[in-house]
Amino acid sequence: MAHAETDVTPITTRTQALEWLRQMLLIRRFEERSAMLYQNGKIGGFCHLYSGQEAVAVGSIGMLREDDYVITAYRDHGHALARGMDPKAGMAEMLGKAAGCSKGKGGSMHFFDAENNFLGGHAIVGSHIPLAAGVAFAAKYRGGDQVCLCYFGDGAMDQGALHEAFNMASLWKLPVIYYVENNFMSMGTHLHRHSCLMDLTIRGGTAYGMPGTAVDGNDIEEVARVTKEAIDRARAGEGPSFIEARTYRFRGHSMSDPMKYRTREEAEKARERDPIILFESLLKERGWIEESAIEELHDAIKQQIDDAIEFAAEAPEPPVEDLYNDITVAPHIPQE
Amino acid sequence: MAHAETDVTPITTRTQALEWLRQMLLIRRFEERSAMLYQNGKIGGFCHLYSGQEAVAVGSIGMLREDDYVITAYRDHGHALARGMDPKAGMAEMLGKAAGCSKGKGGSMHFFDAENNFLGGHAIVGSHIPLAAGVAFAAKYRGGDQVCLCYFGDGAMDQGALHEAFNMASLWKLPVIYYVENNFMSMGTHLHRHSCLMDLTIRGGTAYGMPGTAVDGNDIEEVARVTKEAIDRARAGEGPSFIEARTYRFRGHSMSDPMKYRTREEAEKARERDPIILFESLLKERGWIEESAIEELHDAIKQQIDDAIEFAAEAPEPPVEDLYNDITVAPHIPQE
Amino acid sequence: MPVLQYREALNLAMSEEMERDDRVFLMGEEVAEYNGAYKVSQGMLDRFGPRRIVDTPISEAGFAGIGIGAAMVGLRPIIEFMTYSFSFVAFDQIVNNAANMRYMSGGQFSVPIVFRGNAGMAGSLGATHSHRPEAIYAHFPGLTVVMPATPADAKGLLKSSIRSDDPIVFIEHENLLGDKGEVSDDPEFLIPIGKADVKREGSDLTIITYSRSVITSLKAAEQLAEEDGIDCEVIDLRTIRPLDIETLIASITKTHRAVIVEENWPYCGVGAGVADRLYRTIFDELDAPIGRVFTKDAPVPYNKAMEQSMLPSGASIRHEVRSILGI
Amino acid sequence: MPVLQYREALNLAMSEEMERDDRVFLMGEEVAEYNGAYKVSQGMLDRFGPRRIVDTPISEAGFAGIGIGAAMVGLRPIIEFMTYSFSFVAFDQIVNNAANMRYMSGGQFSVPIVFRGNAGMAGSLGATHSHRPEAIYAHFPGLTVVMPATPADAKGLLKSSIRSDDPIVFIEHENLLGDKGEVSDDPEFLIPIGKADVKREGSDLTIITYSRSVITSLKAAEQLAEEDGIDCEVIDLRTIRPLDIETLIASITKTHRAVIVEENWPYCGVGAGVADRLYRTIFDELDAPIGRVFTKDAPVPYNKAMEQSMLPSGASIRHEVRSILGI
Ligand SMILES: Cc1ncc(C[n+]2csc(CCOP(=O)(O)OP(=O)(O)O)c2C)c(N)n1
Ligand SMILES: Cc1ncc(C[n+]2csc(CCOP(=O)(O)OP(=O)(O)O)c2C)c(N)n1
Ligand SMILES: [Mg+2]
Ligand SMILES: [Mg+2]
Repeated sequence: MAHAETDVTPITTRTQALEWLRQMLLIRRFEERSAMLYQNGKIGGFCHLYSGQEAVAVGSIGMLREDDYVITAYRDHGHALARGMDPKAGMAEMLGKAAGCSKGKGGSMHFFDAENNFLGGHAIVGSHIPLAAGVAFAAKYRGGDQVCLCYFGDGAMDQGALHEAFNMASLWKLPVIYYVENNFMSMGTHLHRHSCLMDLTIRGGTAYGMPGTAVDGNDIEEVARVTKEAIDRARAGEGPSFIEARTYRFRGHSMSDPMKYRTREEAEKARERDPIILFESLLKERGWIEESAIEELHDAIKQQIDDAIEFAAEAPEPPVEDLYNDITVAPHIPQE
Repeated sequence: MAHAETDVTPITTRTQALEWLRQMLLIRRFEERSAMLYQNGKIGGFCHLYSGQEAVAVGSIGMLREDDYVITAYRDHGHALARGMDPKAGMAEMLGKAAGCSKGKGGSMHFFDAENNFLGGHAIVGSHIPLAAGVAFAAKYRGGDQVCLCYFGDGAMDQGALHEAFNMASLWKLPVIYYVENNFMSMGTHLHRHSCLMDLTIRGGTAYGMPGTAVDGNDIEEVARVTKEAIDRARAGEGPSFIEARTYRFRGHSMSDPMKYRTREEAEKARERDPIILFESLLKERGWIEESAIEELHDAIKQQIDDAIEFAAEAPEPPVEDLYNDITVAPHIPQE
Repeated sequence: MPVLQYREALNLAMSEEMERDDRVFLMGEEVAEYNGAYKVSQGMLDRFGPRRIVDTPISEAGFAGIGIGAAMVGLRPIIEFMTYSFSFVAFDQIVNNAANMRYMSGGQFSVPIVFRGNAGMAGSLGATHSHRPEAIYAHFPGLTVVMPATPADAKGLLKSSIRSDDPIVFIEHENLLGDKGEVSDDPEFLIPIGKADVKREGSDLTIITYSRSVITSLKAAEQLAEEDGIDCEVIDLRTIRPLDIETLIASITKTHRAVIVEENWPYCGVGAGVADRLYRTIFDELDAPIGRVFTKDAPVPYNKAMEQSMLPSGASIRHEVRSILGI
Repeated sequence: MPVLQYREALNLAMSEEMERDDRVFLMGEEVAEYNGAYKVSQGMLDRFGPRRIVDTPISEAGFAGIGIGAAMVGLRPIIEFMTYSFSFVAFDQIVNNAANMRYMSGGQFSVPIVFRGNAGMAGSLGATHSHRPEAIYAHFPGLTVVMPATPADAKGLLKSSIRSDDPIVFIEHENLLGDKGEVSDDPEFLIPIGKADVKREGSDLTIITYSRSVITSLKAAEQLAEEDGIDCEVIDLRTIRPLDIETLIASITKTHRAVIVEENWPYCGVGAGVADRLYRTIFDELDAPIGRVFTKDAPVPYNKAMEQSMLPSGASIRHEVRSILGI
């Protein structure tokens, strides 16, 4: 490509783009099947699906190095898979099996994957936001240039923990990138009923002297582009950034949400901006993939998830005695 | 006065101005004598003096109606006295007596005065900020036009409770006025070491879509003027305001603070802007008071505080059995 | 008497008290337009409007504090925690501002507030979402802790809590919300705070319990009666603080043996608190140590079987009763 | 051996461990430039610099969480709460993120962190500033709760806590900070977590206690010996969770009588937790109910005499010991 075209150079290579498409499809399929397993009573507890928001996790985590860190809230399947978690381990966790990514102790809301520097999966709204600052603090303390990417929803903007962490992250110029995935809903409460301002870049950026950038969260390459800027800034020691990715969740808040607050029209219209379809179109336009290859990809992923489910279904339950393991590094002495 | 001079019309009448001077002197004297009593071991616990900041409480509370509400942090003597608390009740509280404003149960950090709608005296940093929103919520709920004035320090800007309360106060347009008394120190930590931004109106105003105004906290009439704007706005149902009063505390954080973080020069220079001296000069310039009358005022206040101390010293200790009283409205059944 | 679900009984209690007293309002996450995350406030927005049924942001410390402030100046808020596990981010507000306000102000400002919501191990919710906070709140003088086990108690106790002039920590159980039972529709049907209830009379041993464990204990008692001829008295504490120790003493003076059944962790929990007080009061009446059935001392796992293994069960209760009886 | 203040012993423990291990750092309000609100970190900023001695804003939930995050990726933070009363705004971080992280991650992420600071009723600080949180934190599996009573224990236990791979709630007492005692200057002087210490041997009755109450109990024991000829054994728990029940059993098997002395509130507190476990373990060894001396069940008032009247005292300990001995 000639240098005159620099401004339209895609942020990604073809290889990476195809990998991103694969990841988005993997996440989508993983969750569609999870929904079915939930309805059949195979998955318990709370289960929050990421469908519709895949471009945010994939496009941003895609810009990280292996030694960087990722942490997120309870809507965590997407981030875990984008970070390289084996879907078998994820699916086994959903079924509460010993082979699960958290040995069956965490469940859907608490995916962890130390090998991929994926630090969970956190279910108390806002409570992991200080942890992310701590991870970034550690990176800086050790003198490295790793960064930490931290995700949360628009509802978490209203938790005090965010406020405290943001102030310190900015004050100490910690290499953390805070990502609000603004799907405009905190459970059944629309942004305009829970947030004093509609522009979250003011609440998360301006308010703390951090750069605050809004991005179309369904446009994976835009997500990647703004993330890269923030990562570069963090690695250069210039401190944290705040990114507001505007997006839409296709499903209910959790599996038990009847979504009475939405019209069918709204939901259908949102599907037109499905980030996967948008990206498939773009890649086809750009000549990076053909329709037939897309179909092959879909099939391969179907197979991969089928395999994951089979693996998970057949995996053994953890022994009940495992209850007392993994509490502390020192032997746990039950206080009974 | 001719209408052409409107823009220099003082915010206050002569009578009110003299009352404000009296209040500032009362607070100053109350605390100077408290410091001595503390050093003599008559006052215990933590004791935080307000000296240097008097213009903030007096100039702002001075704009309230009787049925409005005031709530503050542990540095509370000034606000209580400005709101009309009898210094006898205040001094008796300092000495832990039954005649104290909190029956000797609260102490310096927990002054209360229900008759004057003075809602405390709160010692956990930031924790009363949601209470203020609640008081305003109640006013609005009942359909009245009372407002609540809430004070806290620059250090409290960093507590999560503030963030949560500010968002809801703005979202629900509650009639509350949030006053940060920015003395640039959170105990021994200067603002630039604890706050990500030096301009607190961004952190407290812009960040929550509230008007944010900075004011010279040592200029009592300026304090009154910006407070009046905020009160009018709140009474009109237009919601909360944030005011940053920039000021200086003359004494240490509490009685046990050796103030090693300050040079003598800095402290002396600050004394030149003593809000009491500034106001005395202004009133003299304006011809509202003469030097001799000022001296008489000082003497009268000296006497009033002497009386308060005598009252407090002679007042009886609460009976030890009072330990179990005032816990709940229903009879307290000790779970022993 | 009408048969209602536990959640409907709670709804009825709030609705009746709101009809009666305009100072009462309900505030919390998803209580209004969503009709409650657990449908406890179903229909209340339609009935009482958005002035009195108030949806909040996810700001527990903030809206707990707003409730306390409103209570200080005369309103009577009901603050719903979606679950009590989320009350931990509002902990300071509850144990300091609600619990101490009246005391620190020398009696000038009381805090007539009800914090309510469900708690307990509802099934595969994991360690952060399965807390049982009753012992923690009961530790603090200034708080009253109420935990109903049946629809009728839910109604009568919630009404008394709303009418109380003091801060109440009212803890429901997620797994009881759908339970049905007869509930009086008398708007003056009140159950006094601080009174335990003998849910089953018996002469051999006293089972002391509360909340969901009442149901498990009653079943175990029936089975013990049928299979072993053991006649247990089952006492539902209903209020954790203040403890109705008189009712316990009366029962143990008759049975001389007791087992405490709870969903709480064992160490420094409610069971320990109650046992300690009983030993100090009626040591000589006891023919054996007080038996204990509790949730095992581990965080709560996601895996269903593992979680189930922690909980008091019919089998573990029967086992403990037999062992305290030396059978 | 050098004679050090309790606060100096804490300082020495931290300083030695920081010399030994670059992953250890200290973070909290006023720990650096102010040299500590209670001068525990005196001189540490000069010695270790601002990278490792870190002043924070008043954001306990925030910096507790920062510590936990840093610990998850390999650092070993010491997080100072100016006093533990302020830990209540960080409650969720401690009882959820610190306590459950290793469990929820199936053992992948441990949290080698020490939370430390003083607690207790330090004198006229009022209800919000006089909390004793030990029972509350000890309730949670996943946390370890350590409370030293002497300078030597302060050093040895803090060093062990810093070297521990698990989250430790290390609670000092404000009124002990100035106490002096011999303290080993051996940088390998460690006191194991989970081991109680017999601070005075005796044969008539076992006093079980911890933190400041150890000092009060030892004095009472001397007076009981001199005046009444009663020979009390005094056991300092040192670790509240896990409880060293073996040491208690050994003692009570000898004395057959026990009194627990604590600054905690009585209901669902440490005393109740310990008593309950003892009854269930060695009911038949006990010749009398376990006596209890505790802080009275009321919020802590400002008035000095009233506050003093709540606390365990020499007189109240001696009274309880005599009464348990039936004298
Ligand atoms: C402190 C706390 N309060 C309440 C909840 C219950 N809850 C879980 S998710 C949620 C909504 C969060 O919305 P948002 O942050 O926008 O994230 P999204 O679900 O849209 O991804 C609520 C209220 C919780 N988990 N933690
Ligand atoms: C939650 C909490 N953390 C710490 C403290 C201890 N503390 C009391 S006042 C104070 C400094 C507050 O500074 P600022 O808010 O600026 O108010 P100022 O003292 O200047 O009036 C600190 C750290 C506390 N009381 N509460
Ligand atoms: Mg959302
Ligand atoms: Mg300040």
